[in-house]
Amino acid sequence: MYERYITAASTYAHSIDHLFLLIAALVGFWLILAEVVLFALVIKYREKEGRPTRHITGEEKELHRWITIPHVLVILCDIVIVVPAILVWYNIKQAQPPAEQTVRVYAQQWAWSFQEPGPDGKLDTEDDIRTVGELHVTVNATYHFELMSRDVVHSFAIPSFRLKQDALPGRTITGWFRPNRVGTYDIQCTQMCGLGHALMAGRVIVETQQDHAAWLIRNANPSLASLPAAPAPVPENTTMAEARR
Amino acid sequence: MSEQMQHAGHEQAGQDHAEPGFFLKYCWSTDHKIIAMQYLFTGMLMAVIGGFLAYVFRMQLGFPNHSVPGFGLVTPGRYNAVVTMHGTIMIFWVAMPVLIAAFGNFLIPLMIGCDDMAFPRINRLSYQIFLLSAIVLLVSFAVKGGAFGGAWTAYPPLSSNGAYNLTPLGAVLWLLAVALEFVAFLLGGINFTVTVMNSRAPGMKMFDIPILIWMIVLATVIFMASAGPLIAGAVMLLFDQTLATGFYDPQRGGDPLLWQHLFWFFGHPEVYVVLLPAMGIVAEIIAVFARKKLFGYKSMLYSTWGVGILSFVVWAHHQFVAGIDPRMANVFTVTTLLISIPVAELVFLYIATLYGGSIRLDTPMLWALGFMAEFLIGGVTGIFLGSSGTDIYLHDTYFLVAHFHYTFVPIAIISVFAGITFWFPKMFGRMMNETLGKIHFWGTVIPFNVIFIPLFITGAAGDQRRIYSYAQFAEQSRPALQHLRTTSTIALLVMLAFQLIFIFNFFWSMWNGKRAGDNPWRSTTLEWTVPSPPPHGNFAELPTVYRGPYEYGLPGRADDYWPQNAPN
Amino acid sequence: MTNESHVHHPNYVKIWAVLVALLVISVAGSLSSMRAVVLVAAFGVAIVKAYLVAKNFMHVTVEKRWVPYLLVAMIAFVVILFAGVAPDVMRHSGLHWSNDAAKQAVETGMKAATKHE
Amino acid sequence: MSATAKPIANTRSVTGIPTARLITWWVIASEIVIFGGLLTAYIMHRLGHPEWAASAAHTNTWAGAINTFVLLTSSLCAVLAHKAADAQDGPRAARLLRLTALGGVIFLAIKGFEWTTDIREGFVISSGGFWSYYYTLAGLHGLHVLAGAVIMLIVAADAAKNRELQRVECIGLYWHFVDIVWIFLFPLLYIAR
Repeated sequence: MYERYITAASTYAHSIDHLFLLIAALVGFWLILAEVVLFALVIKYREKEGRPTRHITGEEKELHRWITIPHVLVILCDIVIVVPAILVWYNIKQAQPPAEQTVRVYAQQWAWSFQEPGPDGKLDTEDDIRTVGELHVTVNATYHFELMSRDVVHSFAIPSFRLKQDALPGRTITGWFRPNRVGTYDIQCTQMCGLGHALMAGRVIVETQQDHAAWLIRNANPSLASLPAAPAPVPENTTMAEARR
Repeated sequence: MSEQMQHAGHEQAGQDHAEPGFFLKYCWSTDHKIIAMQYLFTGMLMAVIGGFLAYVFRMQLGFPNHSVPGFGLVTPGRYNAVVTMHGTIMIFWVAMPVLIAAFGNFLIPLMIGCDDMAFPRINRLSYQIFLLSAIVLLVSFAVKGGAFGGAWTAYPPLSSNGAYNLTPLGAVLWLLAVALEFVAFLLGGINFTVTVMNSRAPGMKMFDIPILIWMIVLATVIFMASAGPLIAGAVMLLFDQTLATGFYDPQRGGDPLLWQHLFWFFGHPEVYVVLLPAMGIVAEIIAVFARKKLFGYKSMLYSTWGVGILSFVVWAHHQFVAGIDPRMANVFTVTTLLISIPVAELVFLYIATLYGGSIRLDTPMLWALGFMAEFLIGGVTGIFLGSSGTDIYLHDTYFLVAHFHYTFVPIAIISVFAGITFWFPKMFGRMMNETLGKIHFWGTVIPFNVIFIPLFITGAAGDQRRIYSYAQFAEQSRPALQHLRTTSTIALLVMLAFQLIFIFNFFWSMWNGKRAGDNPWRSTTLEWTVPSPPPHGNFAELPTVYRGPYEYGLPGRADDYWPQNAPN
Repeated sequence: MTNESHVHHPNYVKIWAVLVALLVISVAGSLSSMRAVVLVAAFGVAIVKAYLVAKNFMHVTVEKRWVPYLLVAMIAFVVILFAGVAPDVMRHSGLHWSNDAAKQAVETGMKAATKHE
Repeated sequence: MSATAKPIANTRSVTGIPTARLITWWVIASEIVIFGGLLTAYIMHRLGHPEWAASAAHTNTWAGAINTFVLLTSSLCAVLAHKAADAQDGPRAARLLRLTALGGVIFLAIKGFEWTTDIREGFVISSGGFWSYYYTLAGLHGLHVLAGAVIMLIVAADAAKNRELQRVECIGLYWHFVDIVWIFLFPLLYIAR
């Protein structure tokens, strides 16, 4: 149901969607029940000539049962929700599967820049590829990202991956994702970061292994480039405007 | 602030017995009813401004990049300022003053049977500081750089550094206004608490206090206990802005997360600060119009206490993905879902009160029932966001926006209309027009749902909040989503248009409504035993209380209600 | 307003003398080179002093029971705040995050301090 | 200033505590969370940043100790004023309150001397994390001392004419609270290193 509205392109997207549906079913049941009872009581007990109201304190045992029983059921539902909620959280934010690739994500007013390992597969070597606004990843590979901010609080969100993590200045926060569908997806900033907040868009491009390898070769080192017009690696602190030039 | 408090307590308490002039009577009065009106009208004026801001940004979202009639083109900077101010105004300058200060001031002395607040001049000072805070906030629209646009949460370093937010003056004024507003409500709230604790009519024991008064007092106590750390945090933020300290600057030994914690340690209890008075208003109204004793008054009270205490241990659910340690999120998920236990109890008790009643659907009752029906939606959608797993995706999307509007609109709009239509006869001595009232009710509640149900969908589809245009985001600029946004905007226009009916009804009825008499709703509580509007000093003879506040439909009595002050 | 005294007035000068003696202890303790002695003399004594002032000068113990409960509840809220915030702010690293800026500040600060000595 | 001009609400006492003292307790409760929030922030940073000890070593422990003594002594005067007020001796209570206020003034004078020295040595509020908290905490506390002293003088003026003697105890309660805050600030800012 959820996928009608937004693609699911990472391995944990479905676990979040399923949790959403579970909660929707449980709270939907209670919501409808409560609304039905509310409206039914309003209709049933509309003012009628000659019908006196009942004097009830609410402390009568046989009546208070009608509060206590649903209340216990609500608590049961709470437990049914909280356990999977924590499990989903645990699998996404706490347990991290071993990384096949690591990328670095820098947030700044108002652009995303990325540092990806070149063909050697290692970060902080000469052939690292630095890009602005575009993150290229391989499908079906587990990625770790190291998230940093250069100025204010930003939030790194890829809706199709169901991924969201704030970037705080001064901190490095690590997370992971494993894309499982080829395509191009939005990267949003979801934390108010100033004037250009709405312009702080990026794209994540999920490619097949071959495409990604070709992209790596094209961009890793200008001298190895097969195309003469391949863009030079973007220095770390280039702004979006400069990078586009 | 304690200085002002003690100082005010020291001035002469004498009341002029000669007829005072307009200024002294309406602007410098210590009468709790006048101060209540000052809060009410200031709050309503701020609501008009907040509503206009909502109109501006919804127009931009519904019809992107068209000039908004009455405002002009919405640039990104203006958009940020408008959403920031909408949030700040609606919570701090509409919900708080109207729900707590206006209803609290008007009703506390009347409902507990005394002549005024325990400290009338502190009360006056509270309003004056509040008015000053509102003026400071509005002035910030006019300063160089414009009003603050860093969201009502004001996360540093964006809020602390003018080079980042580009509104160096606006940010300082915003913070000053909020701080002043807190001082005003601390003064007023402590006064409320002391009055209810110490000045009740003889015979009014703990469980004879109307539930609304309980809830207002609990709300002010929660406010007082939670606002302290944020006041300290605001001083630190102010120094970061003006004295170049580095409390929240990571480059200089500070920590931006500290502000987030201090803010939400206040921010979450704040939800209950405004929720409790709203629920109290609704409880009073359903008891009167269902002619029923509240179902389980004591359970209601204990649940309210439970909500109040639990509200202090859930705050970090606003920060699940904000960079807190992920293990802490589990603790806060559990506490968050715990809060559903007392809240569910409260809702069940409210619904159960209708059972066996004799329900009259006058306008106040419609609003009260509307509150219950709509607030349920707001309550259950909170579960999606309180569960850490789904919050990863839904955090800061329009799903969240729709959720909290389904709580805050019932709180700050629907229950306020319920309260105004219910106590209008007591405030002004005349009845409001029922037909216009019902038209206004349906014209508000139906569009309200049409505004926010589409936003649940756009949020689930990934619309993040505080974005002036989705043009940069391929997934979000699909026409299907834009249709939903436009629908929402049109519904807002309809809803705003229907508010004109209320404004007309309000002022027309003030002078031309049917005369109300002392007790038009045949209610039991003490405020209905005095003339409408109540004279200075309220009670000709101070009442004595003989029983609890909700004695309706007692078998064997001629009347179906038994006032609290009737000896037999 | 009742002018009847609700408290019995003890010998306040004696209590003041005890407080001053405690102050001398905490200052003397601060001259010690042992960290534990300094901290106990400082904070242990501070708690005792605060208790003496609250009990004897503010008469908290003879006030209605709920007053001390109220004050303790406020302190409890502050403790809750501390417990909720400390894992993020007091510590500089945790599960999948690290406060690099703070770590660096500590490192350079400590280096400068040792150089200074 | 006759008692009848007060609203009846002010003269009732359902809890058994007079309204004036009741509101004082609530004010103190609200101050606990304000100072508590600031102290929480400071303590957390202080424990996380051992390098702040170097800055803390610059503070003048003796000035802090003398100030503690001054506040303790002024607290003694305040409570003796309360005793005098209970004995219906307004003029004596007023004298003692003025002495208490004098203690507050001496406290602020020493504080002023101390801050002047700090600033001369180049340690201002923006000189680093420790100094920011040092000035903010002591400044907020100093503001309370100033406010307390001003109110104290106003209460004393009334008490001298045997009026509103119940206020003597209330301002005393507030003053003792300010004293307790300083009792904790002293080791936190001056001793711990």
